[in-house]
Amino acid sequence: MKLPTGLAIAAGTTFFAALPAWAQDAALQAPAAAAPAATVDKGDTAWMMISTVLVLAMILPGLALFYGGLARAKNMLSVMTQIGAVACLAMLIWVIYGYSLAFGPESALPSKFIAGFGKAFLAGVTPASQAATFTAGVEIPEYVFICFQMTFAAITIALVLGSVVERIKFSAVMLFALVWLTIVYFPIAHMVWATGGWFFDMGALDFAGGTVVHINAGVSALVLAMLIGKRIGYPTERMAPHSLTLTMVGTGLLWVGWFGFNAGSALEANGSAALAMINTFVATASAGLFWMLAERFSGHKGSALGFCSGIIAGLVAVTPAAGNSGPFGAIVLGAVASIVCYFAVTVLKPKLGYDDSLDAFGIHGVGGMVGAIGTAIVYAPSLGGPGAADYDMGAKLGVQLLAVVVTIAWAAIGTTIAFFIAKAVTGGRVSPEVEIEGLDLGEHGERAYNY
Amino acid sequence: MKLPTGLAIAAGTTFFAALPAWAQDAALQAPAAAAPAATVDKGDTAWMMISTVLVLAMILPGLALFYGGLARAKNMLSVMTQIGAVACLAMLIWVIYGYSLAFGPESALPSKFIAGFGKAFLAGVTPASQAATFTAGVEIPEYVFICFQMTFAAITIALVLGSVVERIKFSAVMLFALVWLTIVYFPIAHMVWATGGWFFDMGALDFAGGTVVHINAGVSALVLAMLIGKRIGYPTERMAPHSLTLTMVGTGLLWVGWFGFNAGSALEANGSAALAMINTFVATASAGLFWMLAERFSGHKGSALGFCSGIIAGLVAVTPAAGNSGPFGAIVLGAVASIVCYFAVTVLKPKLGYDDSLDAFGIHGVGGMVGAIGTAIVYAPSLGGPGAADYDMGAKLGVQLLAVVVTIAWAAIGTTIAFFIAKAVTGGRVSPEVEIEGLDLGEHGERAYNY
Amino acid sequence: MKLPTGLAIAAGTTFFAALPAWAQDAALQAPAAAAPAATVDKGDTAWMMISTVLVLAMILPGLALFYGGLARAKNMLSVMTQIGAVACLAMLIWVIYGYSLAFGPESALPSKFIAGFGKAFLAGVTPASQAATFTAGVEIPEYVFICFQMTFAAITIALVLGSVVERIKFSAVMLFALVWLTIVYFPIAHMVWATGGWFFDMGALDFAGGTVVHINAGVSALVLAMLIGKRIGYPTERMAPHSLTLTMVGTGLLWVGWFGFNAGSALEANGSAALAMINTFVATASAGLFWMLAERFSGHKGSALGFCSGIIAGLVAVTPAAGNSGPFGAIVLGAVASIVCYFAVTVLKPKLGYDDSLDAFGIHGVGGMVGAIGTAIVYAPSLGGPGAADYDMGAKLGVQLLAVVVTIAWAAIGTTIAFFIAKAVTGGRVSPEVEIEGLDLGEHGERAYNY
Amino acid sequence: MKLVIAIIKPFKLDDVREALTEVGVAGMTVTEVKGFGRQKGQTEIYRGAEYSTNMVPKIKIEIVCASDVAPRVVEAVQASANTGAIGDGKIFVLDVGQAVRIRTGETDETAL
Amino acid sequence: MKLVIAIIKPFKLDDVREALTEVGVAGMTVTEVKGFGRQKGQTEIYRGAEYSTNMVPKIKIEIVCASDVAPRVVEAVQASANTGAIGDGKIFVLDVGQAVRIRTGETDETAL
Amino acid sequence: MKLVIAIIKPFKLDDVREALTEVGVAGMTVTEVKGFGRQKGQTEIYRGAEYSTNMVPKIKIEIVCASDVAPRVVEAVQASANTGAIGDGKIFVLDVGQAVRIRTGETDETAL
Ligand SMILES: Nc1ncnc2c1ncn2[C@@H]1O[C@H](COP(=O)(O)OP(=O)(O)O)[C@@H](O)[C@H]1O
Ligand SMILES: Nc1ncnc2c1ncn2[C@@H]1O[C@H](COP(=O)(O)OP(=O)(O)O)[C@@H](O)[C@H]1O
Ligand SMILES: Nc1ncnc2c1ncn2[C@@H]1O[C@H](COP(=O)(O)OP(=O)(O)O)[C@@H](O)[C@H]1O
Repeated sequence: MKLPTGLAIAAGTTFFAALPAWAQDAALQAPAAAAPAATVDKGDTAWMMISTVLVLAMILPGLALFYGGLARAKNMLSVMTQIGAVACLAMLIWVIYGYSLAFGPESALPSKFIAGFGKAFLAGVTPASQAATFTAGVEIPEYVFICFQMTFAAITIALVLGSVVERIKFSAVMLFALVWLTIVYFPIAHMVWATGGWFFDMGALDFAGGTVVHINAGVSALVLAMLIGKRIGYPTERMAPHSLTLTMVGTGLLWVGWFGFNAGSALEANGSAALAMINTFVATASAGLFWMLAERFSGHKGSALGFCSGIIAGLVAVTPAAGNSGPFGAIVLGAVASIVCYFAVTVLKPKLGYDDSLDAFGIHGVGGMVGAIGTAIVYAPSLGGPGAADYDMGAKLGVQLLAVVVTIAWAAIGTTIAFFIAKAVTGGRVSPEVEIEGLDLGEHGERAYNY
Repeated sequence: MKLPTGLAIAAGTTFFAALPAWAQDAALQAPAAAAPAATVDKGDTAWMMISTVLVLAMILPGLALFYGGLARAKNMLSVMTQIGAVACLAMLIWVIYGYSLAFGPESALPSKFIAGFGKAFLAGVTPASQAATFTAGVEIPEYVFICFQMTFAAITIALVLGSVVERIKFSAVMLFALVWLTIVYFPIAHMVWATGGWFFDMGALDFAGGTVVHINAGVSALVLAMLIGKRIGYPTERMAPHSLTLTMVGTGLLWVGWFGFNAGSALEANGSAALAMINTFVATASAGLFWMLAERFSGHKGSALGFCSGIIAGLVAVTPAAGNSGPFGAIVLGAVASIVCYFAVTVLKPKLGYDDSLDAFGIHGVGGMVGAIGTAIVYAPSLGGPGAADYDMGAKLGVQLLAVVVTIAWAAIGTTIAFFIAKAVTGGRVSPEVEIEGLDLGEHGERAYNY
Repeated sequence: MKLPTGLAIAAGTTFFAALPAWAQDAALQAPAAAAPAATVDKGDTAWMMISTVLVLAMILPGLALFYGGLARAKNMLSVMTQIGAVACLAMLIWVIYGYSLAFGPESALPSKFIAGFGKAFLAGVTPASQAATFTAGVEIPEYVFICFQMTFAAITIALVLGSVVERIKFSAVMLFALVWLTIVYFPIAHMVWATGGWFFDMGALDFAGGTVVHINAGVSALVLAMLIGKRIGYPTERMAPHSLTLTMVGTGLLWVGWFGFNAGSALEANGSAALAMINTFVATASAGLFWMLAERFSGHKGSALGFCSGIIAGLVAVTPAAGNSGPFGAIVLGAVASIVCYFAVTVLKPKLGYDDSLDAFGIHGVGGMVGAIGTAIVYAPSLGGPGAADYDMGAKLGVQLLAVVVTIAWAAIGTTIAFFIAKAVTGGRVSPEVEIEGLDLGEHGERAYNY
Repeated sequence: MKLVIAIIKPFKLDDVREALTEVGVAGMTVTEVKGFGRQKGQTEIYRGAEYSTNMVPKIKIEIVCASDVAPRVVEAVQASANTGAIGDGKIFVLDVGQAVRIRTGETDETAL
Repeated sequence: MKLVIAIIKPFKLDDVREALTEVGVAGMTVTEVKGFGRQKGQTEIYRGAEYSTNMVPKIKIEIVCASDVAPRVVEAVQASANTGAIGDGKIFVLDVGQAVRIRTGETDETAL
Repeated sequence: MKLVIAIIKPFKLDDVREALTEVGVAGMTVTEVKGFGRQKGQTEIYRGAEYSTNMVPKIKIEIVCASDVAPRVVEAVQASANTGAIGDGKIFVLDVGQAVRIRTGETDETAL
C-alpha cells in the first residue's frame, strides 16, 4: 500500500521523493511524546493549500500570459485557451485515473513504471484521508495532496504546447493531451515520486519535478515541434512577440507561483520549505541577470525578454535543486542554466532549424537538464549543499544522468505515439488559411483585441 | 449572544452556515484532552488570512479585469473604477455597521432577518477577540473573520454592476451600493450565515455563499438592467469585448482567488477545506470544457470567451456545494451549470431582450440557482456526497428552493428601492453624449489607453 | 548576538521593531507550560512564507505594472526591466552581505547605525536556524525571515526608480542600486528594525516599514529626480499614462501583496497580524475614495488614476500604523494621507517644478511622512489605538519626527553619493535620441507591443 | 473617376456605409484618423497634468467611383453623416487617373 | 508625378515592397486600413452576439513617383499582390502637382 | 483647392500644427503611418531572432486649403518639420476638385 488513507500508518517513513529528511527540523517540530498515529498539522495544510493555489496561478494566468505575450496578436486567444483547456482536461483525468496510476496502490502492472487503477475515481478517499510527507508521523489531508499533484500534471502538459502554438489545432491539442498524460506523464510521475517508482528507488534527486515536469515537457515539446513542422513564414517573416508587457507579467506570476511549486514540494511548512524558498529566490535572481549579461557579452543589448527568459531558466534549473542545495550553489546553478539556455535558444536552435515557437525545449528542456545534473553537484556539502558528509557525487551524477536519459527517451517515444494518434483523428495542423489569418478567428471565431 | 468575542464560549457548537461538522476531522485535529476554552490554531489563522487576501484578488484585479475586458475600450476605466470604488465603500460600511447587522448580537430587530447595531463600529472587538468556526473549541481571531466576510460583501456588490456598466453614472453606483448593501446584502448574509438567521435555521446548504453572493447579485443585476434600460445601440451595434486577453486573465485570477472564497469558507485548514478545494478544481474544469462542448453542439466554434464563461459558471455553481459534494458530484454539477448558463446567455437573453451587459444574471444568477438546487442533490451519500445515510433529498430540495425564492424576491424588491433612490438623487444614467463618447472620458476625464 | 540561530534563546524577548507585544494574544497562543526553548509553529511559518511571496508579487508584476502603465508605451519594457533587475540585484546582495549588515551580529562598526559582516554569505544559517518574533518563545525559520526581509530591500530600491524612469540608463540604475542599498537601505533597515538600532532603541513606531521603505524611497526618488533633471518635453508635452488599465491591475496587485507586507510584519499568524490586516483594508479603502473626493472638491472629475493613487497613498500611510492603530484611526489616517498626497502631487509638484515621473516622492515620500507622524496619533488608546493607558503622545511624536528627519537626511545624502558614482561610471542619462525614440528600443532593442 | 474622401464621426460609420450601399457603392476603404478643427477635444487630467487634446478621433472613408456617380456619393455621405453638431467632418473630391483590380487586372470603372 | 495608392492584403506587404524595390522605388508610406468590398469578413460570436464584420484588415501603400515610372509601379504591385482570390485589392493612380523633401527643401522628382 | 499631404516625424507634430495655425490653417487630419525610405529602422532582437524593420513610424498630415494658400502651407510645414536628419519626410500637393462641410453643406473654400 502506497499512500496511507484513512488510517495513517504510524511508522510511515520518508515516503515520496528524493529529499533528506531534515532530521533536525523534525526534531524541533514533532510532538515531543511518541506519536502513536500520524498527525495533521494545520500549518502544513494551510501551506499546502496555498501552494496548490499558487501552482494554479502559474498556469492561468501565469503561463497563459507568458506564452500568449510571445505569440502574435492573431493567435493570442488560441494560446490562452489551449493552455486553459488542457489544464482542465488534466484535472479531470487526474481524479478519474491519473492520480491512481501515479500514486495509487500497486497492481498487476509493473510497479516500477506505473501504479494501478485501485484509486481510480479516487476510490476510498474521504476528507479524513491522509497522505504522508517526508517526515515520519506528519501527514496532510489526502485531498490536498491530490490537488497539489493535480496542478503539476496540468502545468506540465500546458508547457509542452509552447513549441507548437500558432499552428496546432485545438482538437489535436486536446486529444494529444489525453494520450500524452496517460502514457508519458503519469508513468514518469510515478517513477520519480512514488515509493517503488524506478527513479525514486534509485535515489534520484528531484525536489520539485525537474525531471517529471521540465525535462519531460521540454523534450516532448521538441519532438512535437519537429513532427508538426514549422510555422508558415518561419524564420524569415517577422514574428515578434505581440506583447512583451504580458510576457513580463506572466514571468512575474510564474515566479510568484513557483514558490508553491518548489517550496510546496517540501509538503510541510518547515525548514526544508524555507530552504527551497530562498534557493528559488536567489537562483532565479541570478539567472535573470546572467541572461542579460550573456546578451551583453554577445554584443547585444540586455533585453526585457532576455531578463524574462533568464528568470524562467533559473526557476526551471532550481526546481530539482530547490531543497537540495545551499543558496550559493543555487546562485551558481541559476547563472549556469541561464547561460546554457541562452546559447540553446540563440545559437543552437537557428542552427538546427526546428521551430520551437516559444522555446519550450530551449528553456524547459535544456534548463531542466542543467538543473537535474547540476543538482548532483550543488548537493555536495563541500559546496554548501545539504548532502551528507560522505556524499558520493560521482555516483549521484550517474543516477541523475540515467534518470535524464530515460526521461528523454520515454518522452520522445510517448510524444510520437500521442502525436500520430492526434493527427490521425483530428488532422493535427490547421489549414494554411487559418494559420495566416490567425487561430483566434479560425479556430475560435473571436479576436483578442477590439480597440 | 452570537459571535463570541474576547471570552470565547467553550461549548461553542457549530456556529454559522450549513456545513456538516466533519466529526472525523475534528477528532483528528482537536487536542486530545478536553479543552476548557476554545483555542486558536495559527494554521487556521494563516489559512483564513490568505483566503481573505485571495478574495480581495478576485475583486481587484480579478473581477475588474474579467468585466473590464468584456466592455468596450472607451468604458474600461469606468468599469474598473466602479468595481474598485464600491468594494472600498463596502469595506467602510462593513466595519461601521454592516458586520454588526449581519453577525452582531441580537437586538430589537427581528433576528430572523437581521442582527442589531450592538457591534456597530466594531464595538468591543480587539485583537484578542475570537470568532467560532464549525468545530467546537476551535476559533479564529475575530478580526480575521471580519475581514474575510468583508471581502464577501465587497465582491457581491461589485458583481451586481456587471449588468449596467457602460451606462450607469459613477455617483449612482455609489449611492445604489450604499442602499443595496444595507437593505439587501446584510439581511441575506444574516439569514444564511448567522445562528438564528432564517435560512440557517432551516438548514439550507450554502457552503460559501451561492445564495448570498451569486443568486443575490445575479437577480439584482437583472432587475437593475431592466430598470436602467439598454445601452444605446444594443443589440444591433457591434459591442465586442475590447480585450478577451484581459478577460482571460481575470478568469484565471477569479479561479485562483475562488479557493479563498470556497475553501476559506471552511474557516479552518482541514479536510473540509480540502474537499472544498478539490471540488472547486474539478467542477470548474468540467464547466470550462462543457461550455465549449455546448458551443460545438450548437454548431459554433468552441470559443475563448466560452471557456472563460464556463469557468465562472462552474465556480458559481460549486460555491454552495464546495464542501457539500464529492468530487464526481461536483464534476456533474459544473457540467450542468455550464450548459444551463450557456442557454441562458445565448438563447434566453436575446429572446427576453434585456441588456445584461456582461451577463451578471446569466452566469451568476442562473449558475447560482443551478448550484443551490444541485447542492441538495450532490449532497446525497449515494452520489458520493457527504450527507448522512438517512439524508432526505426531497426535504432538502424544498429547503433550498425556498431559500432561492426568498432570495430572489428580497433581491428584486431591494434592488428596485435602491435604484429609485439612486436615480432620484443622481439621475442614474449618463447622458447619451457621454455614453457614446465613453464613460472614461465623460465620467472620469481619462483614457484607458494612450499608445 | 542578535538573531538567534540554530539554538534559539529561550528567553528571547521582543526582538525587532516597534510593536507592542500583544500580551493578550501571547497568553492565548503560547503553550501553557513553560517552554524551555523557542518553538516554531508551522502556522507562523506558512503565514510568513506566503507573506514573502505576496511581497514578491508586489514587485513583479505589481509595481512593474503600476509604474509601467503610467509610463509612455515606448518606455514600458524599460520600466519593467529596471524594476525586475534591481529587485534581482537586491536579492543577491542581500544574501551576500545585506542581511548581515542589517540584521547580523554586532561588529567593530557603530552598531547604532549598522551591523557587521558576521553573517555575510549567510554564514552559519541552516534550515534549522531560527529567528525571533515579537513573542517570547515563538520563532520562525531564519531562512523565512531572511526571504521576507529580502523582498523588502528589493521593493524599496524598485520604488525609488519611479521618479527617474523614461530617462535613466539601465546601467546607471544597476550601479546606483548597488551603492544605494549598501549605504542607505541596509543602515536604515538596521536602525529601525534591529535590536540596538538607533530608531529601534528610541522606540520609534514603524510596524511594517513606513520609514525604511516609503520615506526612504520617496525622498531618495525626489533627490534623484532633481539630480538627473527633467524629461525632454516636460511639462509641456503630452505624457499621458499609456495604459491606466495596467496601472489599475498593478494597484490591485499591490493592495493584495501589501497584506504580506503589513500583516506579515507581525511575523506570526496571530491577532496582531489580524489587526494589521483589517487596518490595511480600511485605511486603503478610505484613501481610495478620499482621493476621488478631493478631486471633486477641487472641481474635477473623480478619476481612475485618482482612485489608484489614493489606494497607494493609503497603503503607504497605514504601513507604519498597521498594528499600531484601531480600524477607525486607520480610516482617518488613510483619508488624511490621501488628501495630503493629492495636494503634493497636483499643487506642490507643479509649483516646485521638479519632474518626479511617476510621483514616487509625492505618494511614497509624502504618504510615508503622514503615516509615520500619524502613527503617533492613532496609537493613542483614546483614539482606539493599542497604546497603553499612560501613552504620551507628545513624546512619541517627537521620536517619530526625529526618525523621519534623520531618514530624510540620510536618504538625501546617500542618494547624492550613489548618483554621482553611477553617473561617473555610466553617464547616468540616456542620449536625447534614445529618450525621444524610447528606452525600449534604445536600451533594450525591443518594442513592448507589436500588434 | 473620382476619389471621394470623407472625414466623419466614428459612430456614424454604419449609417454612412448603408447610405453608400443604397447609391450602389460596393467598396470603400476606412482609416482611423485624428482630426483637428473647430471641434474641441475633451480635457483629460492625470494627477494634475492637464491635456486638452484638440485632437478628435475621426474616421476617414475613401471611395473611388465613376465621375458621374460622385455627386450622389457626396450627397449620400453628407446626408447620412450629418448630426448638425460641430465636428461632423468634411468631404473632399479628387480626380483619379486610373484604377486597377489587383485580382483580375481589370482597369478603370470595371475595376471598382 | 503620380500618387499610386494600393490597397492590398496585409500578408502581401513584404512581397510588394520587394517588387517595388526592384523597379527602383525607394520610398513609400504604409497605413493599416479596413476594407469593405466583395470579400466578406469572418463571423465572430461573443456569448451568442454574432458580428459579421464585412470589414477586412488591409494595408494601404502610397507611392509618389515620376509619371513615366508609374505604369511600372502599378504593374509591379499588381503582379506581386495578386493571389487570385477575392479581396486582393485595388490600385488607384492620381496626379501629384508638387513634391518636397522636408530635410533639404528639394522639390519634385529629385525629392522622391 | 489643394490637398497638401505631409509625412513627418511623429515628435514634430506639435511644432507643425503650431506653424500651420500661424499661416491660418484651422483644420487638418492626422494619421499614424509607417514609412519606408532612406531612414533605417532600429534593429530588434527577440531571443536571437533579429528583425531590422526598415519601417519607421511616421505621421501623415492632410490639409485641404485654397490654392493660393498652398505655397505658404508647404513652406510652413517644411520649415517646422525640418530637423536636418534623414527621414524628415516629404510633402506632396494634389488638386482637389470639391470640398463640402458635412454639418452645413457649405462647399469649396467656405467649407474648409
Ligand atoms: N482643412 C482641412 N483639411 C483636412 N481636414 C480637415 C480640414 N478641416 C477640417 N478637417 C477635418 O474635418 C474634421 C471636422 O472639422 P471641424 O472644423 O471640427 O468641424 P466642422 O467640419 O463641423 O466645421 C476635423 O476633425 C478634421 O479631421
Ligand atoms: N470603390 C472603392 N473605393 C475604395 N476602395 C475600394 C473600393 N472597392 C474596393 N476597395 C478596397 O479594395 C479592397 C478589395 O476589394 P474587394 O471588392 O473585396 O475585392 P476585389 O478587389 O478582389 O474585387 C476592399 O477591401 C477595399 O479596401
Ligand atoms: N516615394 C515616396 N512615396 C511616398 N512616401 C514616401 C516616398 N519616399 C519617402 N516617403 C515617405 O517619407 C519618409 C521619409 O523618407 P526618407 O527617404 O526616409 O527620408 P528623407 O525624406 O529625409 O530623404 C518615408 O519614411 C516615407 O514615409
